[in-house]
Amino acid sequence: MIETDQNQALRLAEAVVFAATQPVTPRVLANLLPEDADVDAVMAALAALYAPRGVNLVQVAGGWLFRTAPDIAPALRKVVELPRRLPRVAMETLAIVAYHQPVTRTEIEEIRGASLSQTTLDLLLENGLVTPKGRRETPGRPTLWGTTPAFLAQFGLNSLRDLPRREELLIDPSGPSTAAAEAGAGA
Amino acid sequence: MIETDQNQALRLAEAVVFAATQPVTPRVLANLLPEDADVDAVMAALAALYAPRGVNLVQVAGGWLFRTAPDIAPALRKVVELPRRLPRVAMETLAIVAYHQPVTRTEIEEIRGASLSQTTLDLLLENGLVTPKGRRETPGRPTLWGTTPAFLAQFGLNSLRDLPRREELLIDPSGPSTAAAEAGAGA
Amino acid sequence: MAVETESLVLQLEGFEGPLDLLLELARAQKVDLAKISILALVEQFLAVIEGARKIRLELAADWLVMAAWLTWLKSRLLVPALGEPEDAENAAETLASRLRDLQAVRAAAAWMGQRPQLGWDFFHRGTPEEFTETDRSGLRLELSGLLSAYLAARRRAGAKLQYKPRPMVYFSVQNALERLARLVGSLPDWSSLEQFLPEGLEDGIPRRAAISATLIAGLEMAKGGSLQLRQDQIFGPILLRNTGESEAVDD
Repeated sequence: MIETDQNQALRLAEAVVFAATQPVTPRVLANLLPEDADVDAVMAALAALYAPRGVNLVQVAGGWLFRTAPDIAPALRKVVELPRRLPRVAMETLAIVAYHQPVTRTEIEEIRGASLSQTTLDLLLENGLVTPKGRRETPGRPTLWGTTPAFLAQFGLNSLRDLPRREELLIDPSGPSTAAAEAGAGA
Repeated sequence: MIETDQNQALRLAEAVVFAATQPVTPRVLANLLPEDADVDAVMAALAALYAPRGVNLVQVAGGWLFRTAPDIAPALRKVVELPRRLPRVAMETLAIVAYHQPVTRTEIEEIRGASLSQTTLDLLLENGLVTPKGRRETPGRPTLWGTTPAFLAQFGLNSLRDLPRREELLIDPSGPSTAAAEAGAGA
Repeated sequence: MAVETESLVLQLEGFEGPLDLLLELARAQKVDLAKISILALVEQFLAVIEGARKIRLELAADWLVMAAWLTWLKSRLLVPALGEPEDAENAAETLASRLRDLQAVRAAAAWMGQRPQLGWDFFHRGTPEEFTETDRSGLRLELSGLLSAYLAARRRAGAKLQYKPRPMVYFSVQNALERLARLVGSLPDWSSLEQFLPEGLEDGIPRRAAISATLIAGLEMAKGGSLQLRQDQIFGPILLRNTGESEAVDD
């Protein structure tokens, strides 16, 4: 009979710790278990019962909770790759570098018709997509930028020649984009 | 040695089902367990191991899940926050969706012979028990409704096939007063 | 009697609609809905509605529509000769079938209500553990995105060019006139036109524009008599000199 009572106390304690959204305090357990039950003894017995199992009973933050056995946790770990996309500004900058390399920062700004923030350049550098390619021998000796082998790999290109030619992309011959393309080409 | 392998498979399975928020499918278990492990045998052994305990292993919504033993519920209700039970209208609407899915709102109203209130629909949606399942390609393209895996979990069903057949429901061995009382119990 | 009808009205409000009441009346008749008397059911329903209307006229439309339809059904059931006998049979079967459907729904709801329910009769784990990690270090890049970004950048820059045309940087005739007038006096003899071009000219269009501007300026000044031009052979160098200076020398 004592055996049965003890077992029922274990079952109750195990269920409440399982269902609780927070560590279960000794006070809650004392309210739940039969009045004559020794909370500490019940929890010690339960912890011993679960010790060899895949889930262990542990004491955390003043309460009891179940936690995956430390030796099992790595087997459950699963890494989901969620690749990021480049922000629009970075993508445009990268495209200009790809098509106009070697190109200075000022030239990139002229072609985009907007200023280039350091954040954007840093982002491309961090991801190894662009790299300095020497300096232009003009006043100020501005850094020249070009794309990297990682850039080719990222887009599945064998070489820069695999990029569609600019003329194929800018199909409107009279439009301002062509004029801009020529201005860019002259730069 | 075989003993140890079997035990380790049990520990892994137990840990992954314990940790999960959703029923763990046989496919996930097969990926996790050693290649030569018999998933069904492991889960049957695990279910047997937990059957007398305060937490049981059950098959729900096409997967495995731990849940507290039903006989412990009255004790747990004292310490665990309880959700509101579904009112009769919501229960009947849910039954119609379960049996007639995919079903339009108009069809639900026709079967019940009463209009479906926004409150009821909101309640079922909030609890994640029903969900839109596309639209019927008829004029007006009305939304079709169906039940969710959460519906199965709510009532401890492994699949929709576990619902009693319509013919079984219509055979009512008890008197009409009892039938009315049962309908009332659902409220 | 008045009390009874009062209770009927109250009862009516307790029902979810005419079908709900019909099912309740049918259940009072028999357990098996297949064996109920439709005629008796119709008469009971109409009696309830009639009683309710005596107390309150504003009955909901769906109650009245059902009452009207049942009145029609009753007349056909009582006097089949009024129309095709199948009409009444079909209508009665439709009603019985709808009642069976509703009955099945009630039974299903009751069955579900008696099932052990999550959050009441059993509980799931309160603190599930998350072992899935998200690796956001990779990049998702597509060539189409690169190309459309390039086009977008060029289009935007192009649109700006429309509003702000490139400034004219070419050497104008006016500039050439000023420069020639200033420089030609200092040169003693025939000099090549190209010597009068401004310094630091870019090759190509800027240089050609400067040559033609200087030539036009030279012709203009020759017309005014202050300058002489000559070209000894086709495509040969164009030479020019100051008229006043040369006259002085010639004299």
